[in-house]
Amino acid sequence: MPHDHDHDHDPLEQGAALRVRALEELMIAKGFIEPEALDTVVAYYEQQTGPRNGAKVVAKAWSDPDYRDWLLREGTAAINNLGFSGFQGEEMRVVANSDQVHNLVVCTLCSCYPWPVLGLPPAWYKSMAYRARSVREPRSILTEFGVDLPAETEVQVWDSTAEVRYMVLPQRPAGTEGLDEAALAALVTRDGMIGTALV
Amino acid sequence: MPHDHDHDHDPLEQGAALRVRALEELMIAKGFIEPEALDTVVAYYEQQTGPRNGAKVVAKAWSDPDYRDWLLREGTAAINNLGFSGFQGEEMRVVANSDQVHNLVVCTLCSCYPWPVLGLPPAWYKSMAYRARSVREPRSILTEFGVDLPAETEVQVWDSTAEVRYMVLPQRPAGTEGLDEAALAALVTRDGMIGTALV
Amino acid sequence: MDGIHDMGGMHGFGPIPRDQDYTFRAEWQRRAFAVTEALGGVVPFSADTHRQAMERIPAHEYLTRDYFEKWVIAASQLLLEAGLVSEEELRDGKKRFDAELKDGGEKIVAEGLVEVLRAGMPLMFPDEKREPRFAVGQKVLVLNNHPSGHTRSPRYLRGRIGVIERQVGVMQFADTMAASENPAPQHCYTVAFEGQEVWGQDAEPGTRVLADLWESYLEPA
Amino acid sequence: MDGIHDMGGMHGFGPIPRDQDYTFRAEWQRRAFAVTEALGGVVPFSADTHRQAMERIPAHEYLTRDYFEKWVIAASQLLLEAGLVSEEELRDGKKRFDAELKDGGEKIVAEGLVEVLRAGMPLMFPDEKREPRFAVGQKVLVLNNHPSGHTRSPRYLRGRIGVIERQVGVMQFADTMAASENPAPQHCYTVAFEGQEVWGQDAEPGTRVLADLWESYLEPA
Repeated sequence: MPHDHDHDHDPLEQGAALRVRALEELMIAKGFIEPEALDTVVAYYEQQTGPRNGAKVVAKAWSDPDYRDWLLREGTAAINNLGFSGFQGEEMRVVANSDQVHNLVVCTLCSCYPWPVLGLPPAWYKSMAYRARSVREPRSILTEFGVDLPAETEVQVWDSTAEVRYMVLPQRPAGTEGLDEAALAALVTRDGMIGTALV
Repeated sequence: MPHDHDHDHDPLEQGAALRVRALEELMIAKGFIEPEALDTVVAYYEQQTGPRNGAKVVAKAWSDPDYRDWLLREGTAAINNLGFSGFQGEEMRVVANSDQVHNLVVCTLCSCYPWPVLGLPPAWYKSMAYRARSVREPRSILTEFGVDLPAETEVQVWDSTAEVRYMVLPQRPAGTEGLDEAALAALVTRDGMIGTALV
Repeated sequence: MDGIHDMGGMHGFGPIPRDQDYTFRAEWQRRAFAVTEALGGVVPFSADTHRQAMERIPAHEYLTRDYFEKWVIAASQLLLEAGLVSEEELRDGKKRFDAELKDGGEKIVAEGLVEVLRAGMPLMFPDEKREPRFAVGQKVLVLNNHPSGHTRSPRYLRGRIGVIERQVGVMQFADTMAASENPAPQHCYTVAFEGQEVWGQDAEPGTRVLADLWESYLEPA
Repeated sequence: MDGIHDMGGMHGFGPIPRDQDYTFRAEWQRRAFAVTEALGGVVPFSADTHRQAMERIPAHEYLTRDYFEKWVIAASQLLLEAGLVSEEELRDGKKRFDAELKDGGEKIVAEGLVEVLRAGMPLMFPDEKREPRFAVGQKVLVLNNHPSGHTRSPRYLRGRIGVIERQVGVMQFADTMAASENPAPQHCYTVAFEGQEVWGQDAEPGTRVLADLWESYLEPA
C-alpha cells in the first residue's frame, strides 16, 4: 500500500525522512562523518556507476570475441579492465543469453546487485514480488516484462546468495553489424543486463 | 505493535469495529441473518463451550480407567458421550501426557482448536510467535510458560493441519486419590489441556 | 499457497504474548466471530474456503490486523465473490440491492441454531472399499510441491520423511474444498517426524512433530 | 534466520511493481543510502552484519517500510549496539555524549573516498592448500538446517539436490561475518537446481535456479 500513497503527505514517509535527517545530523555532530563525504557517496553512485558502464562492457563483448571469452570466463578481471570496480562488484560473473538459454538475475534474500556496472537497483528489483516470484515463476515474470520466450529456451535464474554479483550479456540484436562500440552500447538497456528485457 | 496500543484510541481498532458493525447491519438489512442468531452464537460459545467441558472429560478419564482407554482410543465418541460435540470438534483425538512424553497442541497454518471441549482459543494461541515457534522449539516455549521438563521427557507437538482437533490429557497430580470427579475437574486448567502447563 | 500464514518454524516473532490470555477483548470481536460463523451458512462457505480467503489477505495486513478482523475481511470477500453484496454496501452497511441466496445458502435464524452448532459438519466419509495406501509404521516422504492454491501441507514438512503414526480415515480434502467446495475425500494420516529430520542440527533434542496429512501429500519413502 | 526476508518462492505479493523504476524517489533516500554506506566504515560493520540487522526488523515493518528506511534502521541499531549513540540521540539528532570510535572504525571524509568506493572489499581468500570438497558436476544436497543466526542458504533450496556448476573459490563466509565479523573463509560453489527439484509439480517447465552456496551448507548427494 505505501506505493499508492502521496509520498509528501505519507506519515510513514515523513517519519523516514525525519529519522534519516536526525541520523545524519547526529553523525556530523559526533564527528563520525564529514558532511561532504555523503555528497561524495551520492555523486559517485549517481554519476560514475550505472547501466552505461555495463553497456560498455556488453558492447565490447559484442565487438571483440576475445574480450567476450575473457568476460564470460573471468568476469571480474575483464570488467575491471574497462575501469569498473568497487563495492557490490568485487566478484563479477557475466552470463550470456543465447537462443538456448535466457538468464535472469535476482537476490531473494536481500537485494544484491552489481553496482559498478549497473548502478544502484531500481525499486522494483527490491520489491517483495520480484524477490519472491523470480525463482519460482521466471517465465511468468518475463511475460509481465513483455519478454516472450520460445518454450524451448531454458530460463536460468541466478540468485545472488553469496558475494558474486551477476550481469547478463544479452544477445546482440540482428542488423547491427555496422555499428561501432559506442553505437552498440547505446542499444543496451539496464533491464537487458538484469535479464528482464531483450535487447 | 498493535498489542501495545490503547485499543480505544487505536485507528486500526476503530476501523475494525466499524467494519464489523457495517457488515452486521448489512446482513440484517439484506435479511440474511436474524439479529438474535448472532446473540445465540456468542452466548453458545461463551457459556456452553469452554475448558470446563474439557476438564470434565479429563476428570472422568482420571477416575475411570475404562473411560480413559476409550477416550485415548476413540476420542470423538468418548467426548460425545459426555455431551460435548460440534464445530471444530467433529473429530477429536486426546493424547496423554506421561513421564515419558509431554504433548503440546498448535495449529501453525491458522488457529485450529477444539471448540466444544476448550471453547474459543486465547489470543496468544493464535499469535504469530506461538504458531511459528511451537513446532521448532517447543521446549523453549514450555520454559516461557513455566513448564520445566526433564531432558528425558520427549516433547510431541501436534500440528492441527487437517480436521482432527487435539486435546491433551494431563497427568493426574499426586495426592488427589481421595477426590471425586467434580473436585478433580476443578484442578484441570485450559493450558493443561493445550499442553502449555502441567496440572 | 506459500503465504505468510504458513509460518511454522519461522524466526523473528519474539516471545509468546502470554498476557493476551483473553478470547475477546472488545465487543466488536464477539460480533465479528458470530457474523462470520453465520455467513458460513449464508454464502455458504466451508472453513477451508474461509481459511483460503484469510491466506489471501496481503502479508503485512495478515501480520498486523486483529484475528477477528481478518475473519470478517475474509468473510466479506466471499460475500462479494458470491455477488451477494457490493463493496459500497460493505463500506457503510447500507443496503443497495436485494440478493437471492444461492443453492445451499440459507438465512440464519436463532431457532434451532444451537442444535446446528452442536452437530457440526460431517467431515469423514467412511468407505471400506477405499484401501489406505500407507500402513502404520511405514515411512513416507512429504511431497515438495508448491501449489498456488490452498493446501494444508505445511512448508516446514515438505521434503521431509516421517512415519505413519495413525490412519485417520477417509476425510474431506482441504485443497479441493477450498478450490470448489468439493470434498473429494481421501485417506488422511497422522505422520510423526523427528525434530532433527525437520530442523536439522538446529532441532531441540527429544522433540517430535506430528501432523495430519492427506494421502496425496505423501509418497512412500 | 528463517525470517520474512527469506521470501524466495512465496506467494501473495502480486505483480512486479514495474512502475517503481526509480533508484531514489526522494532526497532523503539519497541521504539514507550515503549515511549507511559511510557508517559501514564508522562502526564498522560488514554488509553481512548490516543484512542481519535488516532481517531482525519485525516482519510487518520489513514488509511495509521503505527499503532505504530499513537500511537506516539497521545501521542505527548497529550504532546503538556499538555504544556510539543513544536511542535519545537517534530520536532527535542532538548529540548527548562524545564517543571514541572502536578499533577498525574511522571517520569518513570526502578526501580519498571515491578510491575506497572503487576498491571495494577483499572478499576472496585464495588458498591453494585448501582443497575444494566438491567437483564440478557433482551432485550435492543442501543441508536442511534452520539456524537462528544469519545464513545465506535460502529456505527454498534446503533439502534440495543440485549439481555443482562452478567452483567459485575460497570466500569469506556470510554466517560468521554476521555473527562476529569473522571471515572464516571457505569454498563457495555455484549450484544448479532444476525447477522441478525445487518446486515439484508446480515448477515452470524448462527453468533452473542457480545459487552460490558455501561448502558448509552442502553435503554429497
